[in-house]
Amino acid sequence: MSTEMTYRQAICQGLTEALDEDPRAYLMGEDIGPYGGAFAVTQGFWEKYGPRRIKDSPLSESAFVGAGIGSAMAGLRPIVEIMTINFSLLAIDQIVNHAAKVRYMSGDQFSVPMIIRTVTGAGASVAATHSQSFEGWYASVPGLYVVVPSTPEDALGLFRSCRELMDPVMFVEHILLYGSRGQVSEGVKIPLGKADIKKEGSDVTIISYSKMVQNSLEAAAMLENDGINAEVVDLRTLRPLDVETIIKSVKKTHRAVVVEETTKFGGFAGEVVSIIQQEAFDYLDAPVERVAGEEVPIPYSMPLEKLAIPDTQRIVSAVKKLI
Amino acid sequence: MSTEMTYRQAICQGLTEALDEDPRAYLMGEDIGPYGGAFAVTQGFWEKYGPRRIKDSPLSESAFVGAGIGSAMAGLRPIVEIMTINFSLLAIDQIVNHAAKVRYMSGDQFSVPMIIRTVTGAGASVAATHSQSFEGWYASVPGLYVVVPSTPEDALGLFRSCRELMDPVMFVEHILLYGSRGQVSEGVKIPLGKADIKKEGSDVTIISYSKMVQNSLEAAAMLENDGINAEVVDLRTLRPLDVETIIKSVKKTHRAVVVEETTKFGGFAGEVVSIIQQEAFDYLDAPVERVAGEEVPIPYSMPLEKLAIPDTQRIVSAVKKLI
Amino acid sequence: MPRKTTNTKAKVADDVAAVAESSELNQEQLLEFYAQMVLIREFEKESERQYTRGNIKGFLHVYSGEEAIAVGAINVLRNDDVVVTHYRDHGQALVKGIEPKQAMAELFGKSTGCSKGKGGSMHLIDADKGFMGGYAIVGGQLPLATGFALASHYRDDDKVTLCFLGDGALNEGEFHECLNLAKVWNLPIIFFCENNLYGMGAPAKDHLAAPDKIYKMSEAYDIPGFRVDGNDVLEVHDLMTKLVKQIRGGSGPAFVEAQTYRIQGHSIADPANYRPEDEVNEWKLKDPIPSFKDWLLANGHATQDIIDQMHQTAEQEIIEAAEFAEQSPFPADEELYTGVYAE
Amino acid sequence: MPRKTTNTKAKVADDVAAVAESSELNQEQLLEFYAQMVLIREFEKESERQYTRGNIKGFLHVYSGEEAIAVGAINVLRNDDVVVTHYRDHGQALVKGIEPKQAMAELFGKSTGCSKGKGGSMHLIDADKGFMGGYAIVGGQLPLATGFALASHYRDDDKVTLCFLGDGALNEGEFHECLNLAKVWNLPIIFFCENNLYGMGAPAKDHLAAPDKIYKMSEAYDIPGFRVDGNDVLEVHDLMTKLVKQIRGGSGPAFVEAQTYRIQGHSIADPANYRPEDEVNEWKLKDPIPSFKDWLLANGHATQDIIDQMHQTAEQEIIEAAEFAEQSPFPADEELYTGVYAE
Ligand SMILES: Cc1ncc(C[n+]2csc(CCOP(=O)(O)OP(=O)(O)O)c2C)c(N)n1
Ligand SMILES: Cc1ncc(C[n+]2csc(CCOP(=O)(O)OP(=O)(O)O)c2C)c(N)n1
Ligand SMILES: [Mg+2]
Ligand SMILES: [Mg+2]
Repeated sequence: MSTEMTYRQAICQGLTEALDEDPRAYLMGEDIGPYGGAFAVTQGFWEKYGPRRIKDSPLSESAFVGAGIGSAMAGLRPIVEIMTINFSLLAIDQIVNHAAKVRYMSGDQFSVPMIIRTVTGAGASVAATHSQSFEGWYASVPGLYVVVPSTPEDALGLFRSCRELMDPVMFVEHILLYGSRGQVSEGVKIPLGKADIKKEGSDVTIISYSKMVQNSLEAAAMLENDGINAEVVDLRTLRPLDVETIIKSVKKTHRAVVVEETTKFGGFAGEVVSIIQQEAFDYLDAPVERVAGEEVPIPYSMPLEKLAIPDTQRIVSAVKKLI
Repeated sequence: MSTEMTYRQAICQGLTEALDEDPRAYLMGEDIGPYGGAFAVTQGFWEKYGPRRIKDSPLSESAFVGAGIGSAMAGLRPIVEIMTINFSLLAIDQIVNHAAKVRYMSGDQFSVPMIIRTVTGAGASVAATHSQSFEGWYASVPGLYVVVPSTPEDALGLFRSCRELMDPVMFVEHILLYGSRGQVSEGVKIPLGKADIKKEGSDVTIISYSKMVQNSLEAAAMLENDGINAEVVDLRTLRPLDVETIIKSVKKTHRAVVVEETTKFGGFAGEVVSIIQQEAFDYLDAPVERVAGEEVPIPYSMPLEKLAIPDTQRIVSAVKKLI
Repeated sequence: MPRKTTNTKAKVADDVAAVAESSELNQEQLLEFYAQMVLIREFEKESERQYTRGNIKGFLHVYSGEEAIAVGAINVLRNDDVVVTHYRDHGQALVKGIEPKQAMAELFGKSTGCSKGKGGSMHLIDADKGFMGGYAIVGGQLPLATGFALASHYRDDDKVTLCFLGDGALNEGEFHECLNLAKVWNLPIIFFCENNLYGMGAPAKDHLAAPDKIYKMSEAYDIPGFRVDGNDVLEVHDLMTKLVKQIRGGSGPAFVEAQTYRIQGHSIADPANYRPEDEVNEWKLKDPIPSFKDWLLANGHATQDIIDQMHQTAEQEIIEAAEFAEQSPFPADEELYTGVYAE
Repeated sequence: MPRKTTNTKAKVADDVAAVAESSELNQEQLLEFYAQMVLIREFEKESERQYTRGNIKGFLHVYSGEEAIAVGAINVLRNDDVVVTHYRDHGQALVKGIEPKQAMAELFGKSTGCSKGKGGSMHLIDADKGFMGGYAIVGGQLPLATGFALASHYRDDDKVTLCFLGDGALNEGEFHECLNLAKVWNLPIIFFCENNLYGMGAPAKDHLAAPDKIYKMSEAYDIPGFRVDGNDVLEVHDLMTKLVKQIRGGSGPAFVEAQTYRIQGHSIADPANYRPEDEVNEWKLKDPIPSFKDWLLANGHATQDIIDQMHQTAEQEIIEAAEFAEQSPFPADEELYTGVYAE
């Protein structure tokens, strides 16, 4: 049994389940109350659950994210929304220095069972400060989980698993995916650390996550016309990373392209490349390619913005270069 | 002509020159005044230059770093000290969203000729929140420069170049290097983006920066005893990265180990590995190895901390694995 | 008075002669203020139209209803004084001297925009005019503004920095840090809170511990705080005249709260149905433009003809601005890579 | 009174009988307070010795001179009430119930430390005792503490959260954000500023806009603010008794400033020669331990014998703590990898 729904609806359902099933769960964030959420994910929640469960927070990212952490240490199950990952920089100290470390620093006395939902991505014409993708930074922090779903099914399935974790999760949604639709299987639950082969193939492995999975699938379809059979791996979680699935695929295809939306230099794709060349060195017929953003802040002007971020055509070209 | 001095003295000299030569230059930071700086770099400055040039700032990282940026936009030449890179997380929004982007967002109307000095590194028994190395994050941000000197000569030579830049620099000093000594050539000035071959060799390239260069050199000396001739490349700046020197060396040695102090997963070393396997794919006799920190917050307890961060022996072992 | 909107002077002189009683402003200035307010409103109406037509992308936050603040406050400044503000920046940009053409072209993302199309609506900037920018991270402009003031203090150049922020921004830590810093270093800066009662959908009264005494928040830093009717251009102007003079004289920072109202939603995408109808209606009556018009007429500073003329002039200027924006080219592809670092 | 230091009760009873006049405390409690203050001082003296001997690494920030605050404030709390604090946390940890042995072992980085040696001096934690930790990022503990209070409010469990911060931390944005949040949500929390006049080498008077009225900073959030003599354990206790009762009753947050003085430098590495000698001498006279002793003697609550005994007991306990720490093993190598995530 499955139902079609949007990415937004899938997340909304995950949140609803959390609130309905767990009295310790509450939501906190800016404009998640009467406004219904900047991306309308929590529309109607305020009316349904009221201010105790839906904490509409002042513009104080450091304070409310940190308060979420403290309340998790005290045994609650906060689901905190940072309106976009750009603004998470104002709370990153709390996330990195407290959420991620307090279990360890306390000698395992505290758990931080908190989900931080936030929104990543460019392409919405909202200029440099509002178009960034910091999930790669969070993925480098021991103590955190980083989840980056690309479909409604993955979003709900992963969210359900996140609720069972006793450690903090960065649950990173993509600004351009909310309206995308897909089938969601009843009762779906997807463990963290399991990548998904979104399309099987034999000639090359395209590895990506979040919105870039869509582009990768489009690229694979275009490549099909040229007789190139690409496998598309959706990482789904950056930390933990499913090294096994990546390596298995590359050992089969002997070629890999890693696709990432943010700027290339110093990005997360470098980690994936490093692991591939380490674990599948003898299987590689060509260097692992990276397709990623240009080394610029994201410009507002639409034609320029389009040039700044990777698109389907660039993935196609990168694959063709390899083969 | 050269003089022996410590890393601390070299930086102190760079600062003194800036203040003496450029009336627009001023220092700002926590406890850089009467206290003389947390690492005693600005000892005596307050007495010599007074409060106009030495702005001893309240504990307000976001405000004073942002104020530094604004004053640079207005034409001054701020040299701002963030006591350690750990605390830079409280100012990272200002650095990433304003210092790095305002030139671009304004259509090239503003320059931000600012040097942010800060201190990275573990190994000082100051526990998880005070032992991090975020320079790799900054290196991924277009609009910034990231400088990571390993010797007194490099520190002074690079600092002098930084003063000529019209864009923001993260000048990242290492907590354990302040007392290290070295010869400093008179008038030394080192351009950004030029790596330094700290030791020539033919069998393997060890690539690192900051304190890990010391360990790499020690490792090279130990390897010498086993008849392995390692070349040690000191990156000196992470952004821009001197790809040419790295690739030239690897094409010569056919093997590379990248050494980084922070945790491996998602670290900057991944970028270096990616570039090497891209640019020197056909020259590599083995996968590029990474030696980096364990995937844990840094523990306080000394014996554990030692295990958490890379040391000379681990570099030696990594090289031997390759050969 | 950095910007001259129209040549209202000549037109008015014959009809009305008296100088404004309630302020030091002469008639020419009063009419100039009105013209500026109308120009802003027309600019915003046009930008909403152009957004609907798809010529403006991303976020669009209009200033309609808040015009009296920009006009009353910024006209007190010298050309070389500094304004730093948030993303709701169109009105302030126009008053500080950015031409409607360049502002509109920026909203269109065109190469002729004041920021070459790279910044967009939230990042109007013209350094030569002392309009040092709109910034889109809430509260993020405060440290920058503090830095401009610090530079003035360092150079002893007698410039004043005027930093706008919203009621929502009051809750960010930077507000606290910057007011303290500005006082500790005695910087020449005015922090000016445009309290339009909402930050996005969040009523200030629910998110501020003491919403009724915002202007007193500065007491914690020993900074004098003032409250003013943000829909009364003359009241804003009077207060600012006094403050700018003091600050230029070295008095150190000041804080102002001006109550006003966002006529539209937070951004054009926001229907703002979280606001009680009564409240919206009540504030409609306080719209600063008709109020000021009535005052001008009642006090004999203008005739209906003059008013009508000013509206026409503004409409015309905005139509031209939109045409200019429309006809301007997008940035060339190479522009993607320029301006990341100094050449 | 979470911690019982010694069995002073028996020993004292015969000698002195009266109950303290100036407070609701009985004699047993008064002597207990004194014993705790002495215990903290001895702990700090020992930790300095051990630092010099190389058994303690990294940063060591001692609490000497500030004992009256921890003892006066924390003894008001219930066992299940919450304390959250900064890195200068030894004194508070001991009063909230962490045993000197476990605290000292933590300073030594031993596996028997309260945080298994992984946190060190700046991160003493014992969740069972309601001592939710010292945190080393200045100001960073405030959001966490706000979260503990939020949890109590959410559950309606009537716990009170006591959050300590230094005068330096007042300048961080979190101070502002958290006070506002605590008030807006009416949380059961006391923000307690230990104003020891310096943040590292920085005099509060140079870094705060209004250093003479710190306790009034909370007015901006409509939170009542109080000032108390931080070297007078009974004054601290009196105020806290009143506040904790109110807050447990649902009054919402409070703010306290207690003036005190760091007898030593910021950390053991700091000779603190930026402080005027006069000032240091003046504060030596206000040392809370001799002052309280004199008061106890003068008011007949103790005899010199009892006092001496208490000092001896404390010394002995600390010697044992140091021995325990010294003899405890370092964490096993595998411990490096445990506790990063839940098992
Ligand atoms: C740090 C940060 N958090 C959240 C946002 C999203 N956001 C943009 S504007 C806004 C409301 C700000 O309200 P206010 O300061 O009152 O200004 P107004 O829009 O009313 O002029 C919010 C929440 C942001 N841009 N930056
Ligand atoms: C965010 C941050 N900035 C700087 C530091 C370095 N630092 C540690 S303690 C301290 C002084 C804090 O002073 P105060 O809050 O008055 O506490 P006290 O040490 O006097 O008890 C500083 C600057 C830090 N740990 N965290
Ligand atoms: Mg507002
Ligand atoms: Mg202090």
